[in-house]
Amino acid sequence: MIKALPPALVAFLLLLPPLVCSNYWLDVLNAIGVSAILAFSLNLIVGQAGMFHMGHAAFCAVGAYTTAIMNTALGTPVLWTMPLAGMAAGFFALLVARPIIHLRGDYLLLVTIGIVEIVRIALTQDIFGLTGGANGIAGIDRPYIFGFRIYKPSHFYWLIWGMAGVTIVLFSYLERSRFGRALNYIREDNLAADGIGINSAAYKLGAFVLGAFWAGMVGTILVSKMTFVSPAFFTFWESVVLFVIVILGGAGNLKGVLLGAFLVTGLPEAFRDFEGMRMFCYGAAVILLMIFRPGGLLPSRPGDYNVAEFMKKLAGPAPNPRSGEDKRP
Amino acid sequence: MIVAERLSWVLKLRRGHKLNMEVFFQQFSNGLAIGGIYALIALGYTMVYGVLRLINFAHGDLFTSGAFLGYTFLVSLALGQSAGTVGAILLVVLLVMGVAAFLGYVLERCAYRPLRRSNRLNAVVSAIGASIVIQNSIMLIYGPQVLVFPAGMKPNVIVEIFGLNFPLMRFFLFGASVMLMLGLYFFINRTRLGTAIRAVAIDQDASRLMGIDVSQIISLMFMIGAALGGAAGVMVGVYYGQITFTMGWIYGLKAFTAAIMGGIGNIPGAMLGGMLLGMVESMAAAYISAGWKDAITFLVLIVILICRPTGLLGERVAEKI
Amino acid sequence: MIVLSLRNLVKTFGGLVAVASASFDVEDGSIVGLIGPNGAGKTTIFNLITGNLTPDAGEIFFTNHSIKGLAPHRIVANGIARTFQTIRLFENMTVLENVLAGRHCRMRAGMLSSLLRLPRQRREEKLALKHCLEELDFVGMVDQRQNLARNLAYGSQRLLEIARALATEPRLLILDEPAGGMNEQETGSLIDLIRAIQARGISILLIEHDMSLVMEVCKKLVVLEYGGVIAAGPPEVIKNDPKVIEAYLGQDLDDL
Amino acid sequence: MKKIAAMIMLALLAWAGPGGAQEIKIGLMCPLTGDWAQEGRDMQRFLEMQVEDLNAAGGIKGIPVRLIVADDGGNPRSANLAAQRLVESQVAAVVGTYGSAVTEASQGIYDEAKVVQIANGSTAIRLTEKHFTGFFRTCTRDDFQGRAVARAVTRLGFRKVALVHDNSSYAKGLAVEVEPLLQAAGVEIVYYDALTPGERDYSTIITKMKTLSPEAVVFTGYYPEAGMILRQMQEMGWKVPIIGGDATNNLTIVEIAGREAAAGYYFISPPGPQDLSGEEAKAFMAEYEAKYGQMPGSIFAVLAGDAFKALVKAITEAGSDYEAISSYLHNDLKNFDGFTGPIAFDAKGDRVGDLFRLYRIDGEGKFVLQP
Repeated sequence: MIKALPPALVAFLLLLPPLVCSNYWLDVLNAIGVSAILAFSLNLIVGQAGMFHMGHAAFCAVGAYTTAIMNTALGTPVLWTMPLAGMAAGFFALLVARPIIHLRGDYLLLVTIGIVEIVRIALTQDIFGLTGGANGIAGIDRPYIFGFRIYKPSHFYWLIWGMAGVTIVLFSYLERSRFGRALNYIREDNLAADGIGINSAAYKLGAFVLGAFWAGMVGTILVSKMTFVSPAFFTFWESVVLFVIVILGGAGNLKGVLLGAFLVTGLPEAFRDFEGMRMFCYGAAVILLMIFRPGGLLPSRPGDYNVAEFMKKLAGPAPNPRSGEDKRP
Repeated sequence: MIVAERLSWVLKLRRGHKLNMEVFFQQFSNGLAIGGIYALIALGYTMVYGVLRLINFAHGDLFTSGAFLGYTFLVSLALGQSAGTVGAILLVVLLVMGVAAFLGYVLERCAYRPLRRSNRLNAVVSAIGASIVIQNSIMLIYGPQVLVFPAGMKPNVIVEIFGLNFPLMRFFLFGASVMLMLGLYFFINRTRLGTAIRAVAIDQDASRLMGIDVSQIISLMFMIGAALGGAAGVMVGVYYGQITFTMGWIYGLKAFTAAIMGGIGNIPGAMLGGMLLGMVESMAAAYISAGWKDAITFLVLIVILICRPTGLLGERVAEKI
Repeated sequence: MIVLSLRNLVKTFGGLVAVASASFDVEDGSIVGLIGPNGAGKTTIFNLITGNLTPDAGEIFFTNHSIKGLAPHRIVANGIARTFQTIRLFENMTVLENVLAGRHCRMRAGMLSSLLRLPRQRREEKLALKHCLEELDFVGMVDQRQNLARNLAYGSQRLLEIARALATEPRLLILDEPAGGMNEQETGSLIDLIRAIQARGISILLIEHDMSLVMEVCKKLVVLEYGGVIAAGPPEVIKNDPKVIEAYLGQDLDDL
Repeated sequence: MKKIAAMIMLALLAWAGPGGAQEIKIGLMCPLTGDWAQEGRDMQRFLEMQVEDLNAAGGIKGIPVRLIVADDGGNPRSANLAAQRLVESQVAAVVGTYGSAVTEASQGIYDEAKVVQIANGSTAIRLTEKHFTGFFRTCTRDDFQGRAVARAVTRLGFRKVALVHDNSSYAKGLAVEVEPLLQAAGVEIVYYDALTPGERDYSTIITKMKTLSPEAVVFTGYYPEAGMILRQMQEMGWKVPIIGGDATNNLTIVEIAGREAAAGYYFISPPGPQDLSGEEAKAFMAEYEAKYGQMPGSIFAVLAGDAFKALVKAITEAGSDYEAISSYLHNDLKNFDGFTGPIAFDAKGDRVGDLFRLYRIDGEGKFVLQP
C-alpha cells in the first residue's frame, strides 16, 4: 500500500497542470513529455541493453515522415498512422541495425551518428520526391479521438502524458521480464549471456526495433502537434540530448529517465532569462552531475522479485533482506 | 605499321581523356588538402582514445579555441608582424599550441580525470558537457558573429603544375600537417616517453607497476592532442579566413569519423582515415552529388566497419574467455 | 550411452595449433576430467564444445547429433551448460537474477507478452522464479538471493555460476576450473556438490588443476598435451601412465 | 541566497505586472542563440532603440510600449515554446522571425491565440498561402526574389550558369524558384547541386563547376558560404561572376572574401542598411551606428524595424485588438513610409511591391546599386 502511494501522488500531480498552468508552461510540459517518451525508448537500447546508440532521432524521423506523408498524400487520419509510423521506424531499425549490431562501443556510436546524418540528408535531398526537401511537409491534420479534435496545448498534454504513462507501465513490465532481463545480461556481459543461452544478437536487434517502434510513434505525435515536419527537427543534436537525458537521469531506471527529461528539457526553459550564460551553465552542470552522480540522478536498481510464496515451500531460513545493495561504482 | 597504328590509338585515347584526368587530379589534390586537416584533428581523437578509451567530444571545440586564439594573437594583437607573414603565422601557431595544451590539461583535470574509474558512458556525456561549455565560452568571449582573418594575412600565390592551379598555401598546410603527424609518430615510436605512452595504452595497471606515472602520461596525451587541435585551428583559420564559434562541431565529427575509419587508437590509422575521408568527400562531391556527399561518406564508413569492425588499421582484439 | 563425443577436433589460431585432432567421449551420467599442462588446449576444447569457437575440422556429437557450428545459445538450449574459468557473472545484478539468466532458454515469453504482461507470461515467470530458488537452495545460496553478484565472496561466485548453469536444465555440465581460488574447506563442499549434481543424472566434464579433486570425483580422465589426447582412462591408470608423467615434467601427480 | 530572494521578488513583480501600469506589449521573436544568433541580436537592438525612441516621444497615444523578447533558437521546436511564451505575456502583436521553418512552427499558435504576427526574414512562399488573417511579412517571397534573380541573369546576358544552394529551407526554396525561370528564359543550367553550409573548403565544388565552364554562378545561400566561394575561386584562378540572393547582403562578405575576390560579385536584395534612402531611415541608422559601433549586419533587422513601425501605426490608428490590427494592415495601410520604402500588404499578408535591387561589389568593397 505504502509503495503504491508515490505513483498515486505522481499521477495526481500530473492531473494538475492543465488546471493551473499557462499554455506556455503546458507546452513546456508537452516538450518534456515528448522527450521523456523518446528517452524511455532510447533507454531500452542504451540503458537496458548497454549499446552506444546516439542516432535515435533517425527513428523518430522515419515515424514522423510516415505520418506526414500518409496524412497529406492519402488523407489517412493522423492517429491511425501511429502504429504504421511505429512499424515503419521498426522496420527501418531492423534494416539498418542488422549489419551493425555486432560493432563494439564507440564504433557503434559513430555508426548511429552516421545513420541519423544519412537520414537527415536524405530527407533534405527530398528522397523519392516524398519528403519535401528542406521545407519538409506542411498542412498535417490535427489528431481526432472519437471525433474530438486535439489542438490546444491542454489537449496535447493529455495525449502526450497519457502515452508517457502507458509507456512507463509497459516498459516497467518489460524491465522485469524475460526480454528485459536478457537485455540486462547482454549489457553486463555479452559473452556470458551468449554462453548461458541468450541469443544476444537477436535481443539487441529486438531492443533496437522496439525502441525504434516507440520513437516512430512519438514521431506521429510530434508532427500532429506542430502540424508540419522538416529535417531541422531531427538533427544530430536532438539525438545527443536524448542520450544525455538517459545517462544523466539514470540509465536503466525509468524514474531516473523521467527526471532526466524534466531537467534536460525543462530547466533550460526555466532559465530563459539568463540567455547567454544558459548553455554554459548547462554544460557545466552536465559535467558536475556525471562526476558526482556517476550512476545518474537515480541509478538503476537491481530487480526485486516477490518470492515469499516459494520461500515457505523451500523451508529455508528467513531470507536475508537486501544487503550490500546500492554500491554501484 | 601495326605498332604505329596502335600507338596513335593509345595517344588518341590519352588525349580524349586528358581533360578528365586533369580534373581528377585536381579533385584528388582537393581531397588531400581537406583530408590533411581531418587527419591532423583526428590525431587528437586517436591519441586520447589510445590511452583513455575515451571519445573526447570536446576535441572539435579545442580546435575552435585554437582558431579564435589565433585570431586574437594574429589580428587583434598583431603579434610577430616584424617577422613577416609566414614567420608571424609560425610564431602564432606555436603560441596557440602552448595555450591549447594548457586548455587540454585543464579540461582533462576538471572533466575527465574524476571519471577515469567510472562507466564509459559517463565519460562520453561529460565530454559532451565539456563541448557545450567550451563552445559557449567562446561565444560569450568573442560574440556570435563570424570573425574574419584579413585576406592579406596569408601569401596568396597560385602555383601551376602540369596545367593545374594550386594555391601555394595548400602545400604549406598539407606539409605542416604531415610534418606534425610524422613528428608525433616518431615521438611515440622512437622515444622513451613514447614507449611509456604505448605502455599506458596497452595496460594502465601494469604500467603503474613498472613505475610509470599514468596520470602524467594521460595529461601529456591530452596536452599533445589539444596542441595539435589548436594548431589545426589556427591553420584552418588563416587558410580559409573565417571562423565561427560553432565550426568545431562539423570538423570534430569529421575527424572522429576519420579516426574510427582508420581504427581508433592507431596513429597511422588516423592519418589514413583522414586522407581517405577527404578523398571520399571530394570524389563523392565531384562525381556523384555534392548534396549527398556527407551521406555517402557515412555510408562508406558503415561499409568499412561492416567489413572490418575495428577500422582499417585497428587491431582486432578477441575477447578472452 | 555416450552424451558427448569429440572426433578428431582441430583448431588453429594463425600458425598456432591449439587443438590437434583430439577425440574423446563423455559417458552418460559420468564425471570426466580434462587435464594437462598450461597451454595444452583445454579451454579451447571447452570453447569449441560450447560454440564460442568453431572447429577447423572434426566433429562434435551431443546425444548423437552434430552440434558443430551451432551458436552458443543453441548449444545451451540443446542441453550443454558451462561455467567460465574467469568468473563471468552479471555483476551488477542480484544472485537471483543471475540464476534467472540460466532459465532464459527454457522460457517462451517474447517481446510482446513481456511488454503486456500476459497471463501466460506471468505463470511462466512464477515457475521460473520457483525453479531458480530451488537451484539456489541446491547450491546453498538461497539466503543471498538479493545480494549483488559482485559483492559475493569468491567461493560463492563460483557456486552461483554453477547454479546459473544448472538452471538451464543441462544434460551435460562443463566446469572450467571450478575449484580455482577456493580454500580446502570450500573445495570439500564443492566435491559434495559435484556428486550431488551427478546424482541428478547430469553428466559433468571439468577442467581442474586441483588433482585431489580430480582424482576423487572423476570416473575418467582425459590428458591433453599440445592439443592432442595422450591418454584417457580411470584415474588410477592415468596416474601411472609414463607419457602423462613425462608431460607433467616427471613430477609425481600426487604432488600437484 | 540573496539572488534567490531577488528572483522570487522579480517573479512576484512580474506576476503583479499585468494588473499594474497600463502599457502596450509588443513581442519580438528572434534567434538569440544558435546559428543565426547574430541576426537575432541585431533585430533585438534595432527594436529596442525604436521602443526607446517611441516611449521618449510619448508612446502610443500616451501609453508606453514594452518590448518582450523571446529566443526561438533558430529552431522550429524551440520556436513553438517561444511563441507560447509571447502569447502568454499577452502581447498585442509579434514581430519576427528570421527563418521560414521557424516562423512556420509558430504561425498556428499565433493564429489560435489571435495575435498578429509580422515576420521579417521568412521568405518561404507557403507561409502566406495558408490564409491566416493575422500573418504578414515585410520581406518579400522567394518567388519575387526568384524572378528578380532570373531577371538579373538575363539582363547581364549570361546564357549558361551553375546553380548552387545549401539545402537550407531558404536557399533551396529560392533555387527551386529560379531554376524554371532561367530555363524558360533559355538559360542553360549546367550544374545544379547543394553545398554543405558550415564547411570551409568548397574547392571540390568549384573544380567541378569549372570543368562545366558556366558563364556565371548563381548561389542562393548565405553570406559565409558565398564569401568562401569567392575567395576560393580566386585562389584557384577561376574568375566568373557570381550572383547571389538577399541572404548574402551582409558587409562581412567582403571581409571573408577579401576586397579583390569580392569585387564583381552581384547580388539581389532589398536595399541594405547602409543605403537606405529616406531621411528618417538615415538618421536612425546613424543613431544605431553611434550606439553599437556598427550598422546592423543585414537588412533583416531593418525589416523587423519596418514591421514594428507598421504595427505601431496600426495600433495608433485602429486600437490594439487582433481584428483591428489585422484589418487595418490588410486594408488601410497604404504607402506607409517604412525604412525600406513604402509598405502595404496584400490580402495574403505579403508585402506589396518589389523591393529587389541589383547590387555589385566594387573594387573598394562597396555595395553599389546597379541602375
